[in-house]
Amino acid sequence: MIRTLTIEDAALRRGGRLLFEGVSLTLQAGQACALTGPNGSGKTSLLRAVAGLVRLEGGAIGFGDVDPHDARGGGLHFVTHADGLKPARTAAEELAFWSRWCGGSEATAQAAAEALELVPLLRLEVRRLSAGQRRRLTMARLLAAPRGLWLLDEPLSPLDARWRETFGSLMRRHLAEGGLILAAVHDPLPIPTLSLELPA
Amino acid sequence: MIRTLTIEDAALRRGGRLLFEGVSLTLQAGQACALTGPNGSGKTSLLRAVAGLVRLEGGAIGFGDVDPHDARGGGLHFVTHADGLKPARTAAEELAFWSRWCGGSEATAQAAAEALELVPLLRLEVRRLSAGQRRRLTMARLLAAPRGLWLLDEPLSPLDARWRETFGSLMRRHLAEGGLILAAVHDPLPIPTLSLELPA
Amino acid sequence: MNRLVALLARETALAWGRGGGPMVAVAFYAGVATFLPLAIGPEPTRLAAIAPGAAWVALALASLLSLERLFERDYEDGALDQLVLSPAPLELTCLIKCLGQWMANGAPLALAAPVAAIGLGADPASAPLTLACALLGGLAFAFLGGIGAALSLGARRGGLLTAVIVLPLFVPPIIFGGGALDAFAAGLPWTGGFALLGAYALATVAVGPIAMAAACRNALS
Amino acid sequence: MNRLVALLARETALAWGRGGGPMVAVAFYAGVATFLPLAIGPEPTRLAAIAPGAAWVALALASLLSLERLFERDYEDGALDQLVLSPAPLELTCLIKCLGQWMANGAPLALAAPVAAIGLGADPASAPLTLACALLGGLAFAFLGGIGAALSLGARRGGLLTAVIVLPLFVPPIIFGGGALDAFAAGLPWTGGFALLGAYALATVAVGPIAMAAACRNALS
Amino acid sequence: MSWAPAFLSNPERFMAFSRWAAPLFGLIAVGLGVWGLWLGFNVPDDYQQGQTVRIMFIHVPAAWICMFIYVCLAVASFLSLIFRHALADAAAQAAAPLGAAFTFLALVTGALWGRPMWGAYWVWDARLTSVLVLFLIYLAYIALRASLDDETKASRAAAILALVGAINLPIIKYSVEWWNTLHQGASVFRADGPTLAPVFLWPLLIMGVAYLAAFGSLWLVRIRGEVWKRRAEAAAMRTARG
Ligand code: HEM
Ligand SMILES: Nc1ncnc2c1ncn2[C@@H]1O[C@H](COP(=O)(O)OP(=O)(O)OP(=O)(O)O)[C@@H](O)[C@H]1O
Ligand SMILES: Nc1ncnc2c1ncn2[C@@H]1O[C@H](COP(=O)(O)OP(=O)(O)OP(=O)(O)O)[C@@H](O)[C@H]1O
Ligand SMILES: [Mg+2]
Ligand SMILES: [Mg+2]
Repeated sequence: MIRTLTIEDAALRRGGRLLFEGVSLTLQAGQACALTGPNGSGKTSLLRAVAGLVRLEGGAIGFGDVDPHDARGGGLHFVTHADGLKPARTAAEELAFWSRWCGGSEATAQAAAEALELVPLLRLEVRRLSAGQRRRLTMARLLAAPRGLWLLDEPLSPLDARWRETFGSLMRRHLAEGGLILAAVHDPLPIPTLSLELPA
Repeated sequence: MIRTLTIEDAALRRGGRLLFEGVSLTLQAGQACALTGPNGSGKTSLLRAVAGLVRLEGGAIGFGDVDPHDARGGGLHFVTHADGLKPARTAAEELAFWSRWCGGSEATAQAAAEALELVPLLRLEVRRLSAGQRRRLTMARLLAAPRGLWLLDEPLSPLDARWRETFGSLMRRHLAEGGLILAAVHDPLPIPTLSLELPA
Repeated sequence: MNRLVALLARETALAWGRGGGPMVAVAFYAGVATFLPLAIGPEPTRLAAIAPGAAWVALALASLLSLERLFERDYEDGALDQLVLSPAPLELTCLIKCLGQWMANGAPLALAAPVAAIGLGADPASAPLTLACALLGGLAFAFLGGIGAALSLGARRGGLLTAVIVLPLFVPPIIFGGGALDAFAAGLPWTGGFALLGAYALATVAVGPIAMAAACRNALS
Repeated sequence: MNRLVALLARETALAWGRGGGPMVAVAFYAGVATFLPLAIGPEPTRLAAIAPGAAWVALALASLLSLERLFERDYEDGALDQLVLSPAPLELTCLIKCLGQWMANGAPLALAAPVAAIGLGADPASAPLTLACALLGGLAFAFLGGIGAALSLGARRGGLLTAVIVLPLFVPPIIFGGGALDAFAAGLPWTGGFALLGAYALATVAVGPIAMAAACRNALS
Repeated sequence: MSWAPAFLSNPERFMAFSRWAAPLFGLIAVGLGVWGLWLGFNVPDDYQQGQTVRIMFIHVPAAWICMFIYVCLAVASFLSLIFRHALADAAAQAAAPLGAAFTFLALVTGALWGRPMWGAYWVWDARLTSVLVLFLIYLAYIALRASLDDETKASRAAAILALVGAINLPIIKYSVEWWNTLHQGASVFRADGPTLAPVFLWPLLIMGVAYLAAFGSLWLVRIRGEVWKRRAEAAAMRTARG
């Protein structure tokens, strides 16, 4: 399991423009970091770089003693707007698939659905879910398959006050169990965090 | 132009479940209303009902002396998560099309792009835009084609602090010009609003 | 008016990207024209006899397979909501969508059809009729396909359903067009079948948008 | 292993919903078998001669037109990101995706091919060979189509690119399979063409996933 | 809908009417059917068709009725689409499988007849193909209804399809005139009167009425079943919401 995340002097270029350079961060087990910055500053891109989906222009990303290849292949969760859920499939089908894909079992998927109060929604097609319900469905795989590092992209925005609260306590539990969180946000998270601000 | 919105004793059913009933609201020119409520309470569905995209189970929606058919055919703007932008087309193409579709001209589209600082992004494909940039592109049609009533679904969530501010002032200007705003939100808007809360 | 022109341009561009356009048409018929002799053996008489018919069937099948998603994407990404919220009547919008599809897919395929038929050995004199049939037939296929696509919005097994709905409706134009081509080849009067094809195409263009608009409204509500 | 089985099930279900499945195959071939006689005239000898070849070409076209979007949807909605972030090597994931596509589209089409051919008047004795060719050919088409679909990710005019990349690669299996069927019908030795078809199909299954995975990684980064 | 018969627009009265009408139509169907078949099997052999002419008395009325049912389906669909009338929708839903069944009968008897007459069970001519298309449209109607979860959406989508599919009816009817097909032209319902010999005409007409009554009876029964099912569902929904 990932116990450390280090970003050293990272620089990222997109479409010819240098988004940022010299960004560094060290995150230890039990720590969360709020990644802030104006629109287009590269928050999502940095998360994607940590997930290995885009390549840094300079600098390095390390996961302590975990091999980067293993870290990205099953050591972290990446939750973004583009949730990959198919509108025409039912919530139950999507939850079952993604939790199995992430290494969870039927039982953990069921437990996640219960924790996120998705059970009455499972028979609905994804397209019928409200924005907050859909986000909860995306989040269910965080619980269904435990992984060390959570990369979250604006995780709380479509949730109502109660669910922000609940999700805050889920994040606290994850940290207490030695997890790490790196979350791109515009509003502060309901947990204590380090902070990393990208320049405009 | 729409100068009044009245919702009388509205009830809405989705998939056999009664989401709400007895919801009423009167909105006059220059007023905004924040529509709140927990996830799944029917905020988006109510906005869709006002836009005429779904049918109420009971009650009525009126637009003052504007015929509902005209009001929905060109009297209001409806901005939601599902923005209808095609990832593979460029921002310029999408902006040009949607502003023409809403009745704007090339000049107004250009002005909107400038007001929302989209000009340097126009040559990018929509899929490359950051979440906030994409939301700004969606919003551009609010400015490109002036319409009386704005129906906004969580308009500010992906925007950064500066753009929330800017968008607040755009909303204030719209209200000052006699416009109406009905916005489903989880966080308060940066403008004075009436408020309508849907029960869980 | 302005907005409908814009819509036509957009739909054509999208359909083009979605797998249409002149190059695809050429590639498709080049495929048919190469594959068919390869697959059934190159005896010229055999080929010439079936050439116009084969080109004609290929057109129907190509239309079927590309039309399926005419409304689905717009339905799922919210564009359909925006298209509905407009002074333009939804019927007209649907008409333009199908027309765009036809311009990006049907028309290039139609232009390539006589070439493919002649390449397979059909009588060059039949080229104008093949082209005219393909143009009209493509129009009918586009509008019928649009109806199927709109009706199966939000359904389970949407693709299958579209095929099941659309295939029977494709049969009459196939019969009319095939009959006209066959009659022409045999030196018989062919105007009857051709006129019926034209009438059918016009009927679908007239009725199709109404059905599509009703189906779209129904799916959204 | 577990996750790959889950992926296979999902891909099959999606391809099925996207316009695949046994019913669509039946509908598609019913279309071919109905349209062809209507379009080229119902003389039995003419039909019987082209029946296996027509079924075979129809298979290639159906694969071509349904494969285009194999990766596009997952790419645009973010599912591909999630598929990459997994202990399963991306090559295997791509292989499973193509296999799912083949199971939902290719295999049912292959099963229906001999029926359609016989319905058009082909010699029933050719049914096993038609089926075997269609199964192997479908596999080759699915993996070739997958390569095209992955390569055209993120490119403007994706559909066009797929067709242009993939069509030439479709030619060899068409030749091999058509040759085998033709030789069989003529009572000549057909094993040569069939063996080549099998070898080609295996080669695409072996090489295809590597190319697809590289193309997907490239599109994402 | 003032012009529509009151019993059609009022479920209560429809139920009262159909309670006695359905069995009555059933009796008529059986009675006329037996009579018509008896007459039909005692006609002299046709000079051309011989024995096989007797298939006519099953085939031809089936072919008529399957088109008639489609007209009923289309009218009911129109009423349910425009007036959102639940009973019309139930009627449309009830008619489709019956139409498919009668079309199937026409196809099978026609194919059996075709073997001795034309030397093949099936040829791809316009008349035969357009009847096959009718069959497929019935199936498409049933499939579309079944694959949309939302009841009202399903019924409206299916109604639109039924109306679009009506384009096939004139094609079936005139296919024999527009193409020189193997199938013979109309000889009963002609502008200048029937050209069929009375020995054949009478049993044919009797069988036609028998088929009509059979359809009427089955249709009413199925609509009643549909009404009951919907009432039960509505009741279940009410109790579920408490
Ligand atoms: C599957 C094959 C067949 C189909 C689908 C079919 C279909 C039909 C249809 C739809 C009609 C009604 C025509 C109308 O009302 O205008 C009809 C009538 C008739 N069919 Fe067939 N038919 C088939 C085979 C045959 C065969 C093999 C024969 C015998 C030669 C035959 C003889 C007739 C006759 C005599 C009529 C009555 C025409 C009239 O008096 O109006 N049919 N058939
Ligand atoms: N392929 C590309 N070509 C050109 N520019 C690109 C490309 N991909 C991304 N960009 C640009 O990179 C920038 C960073 O985008 P990113 O999504 O990382 O921002 P963000 O910080 O997440 O913003 P937001 O708060 O709006 O979500 C944006 O300005 C975007 O337009
Ligand atoms: N066709 C349908 N069948 C069943 N349930 C449906 C259907 N459409 C919507 N719903 C349900 O209706 C409810 C209202 O959804 P809506 O999107 O209006 O909520 P919302 O208030 O906007 O929530 P959020 O804050 O999460 O955006 C949800 O519980 C959703 O699951
Ligand atoms: Mg972002
Ligand atoms: Mg909402």
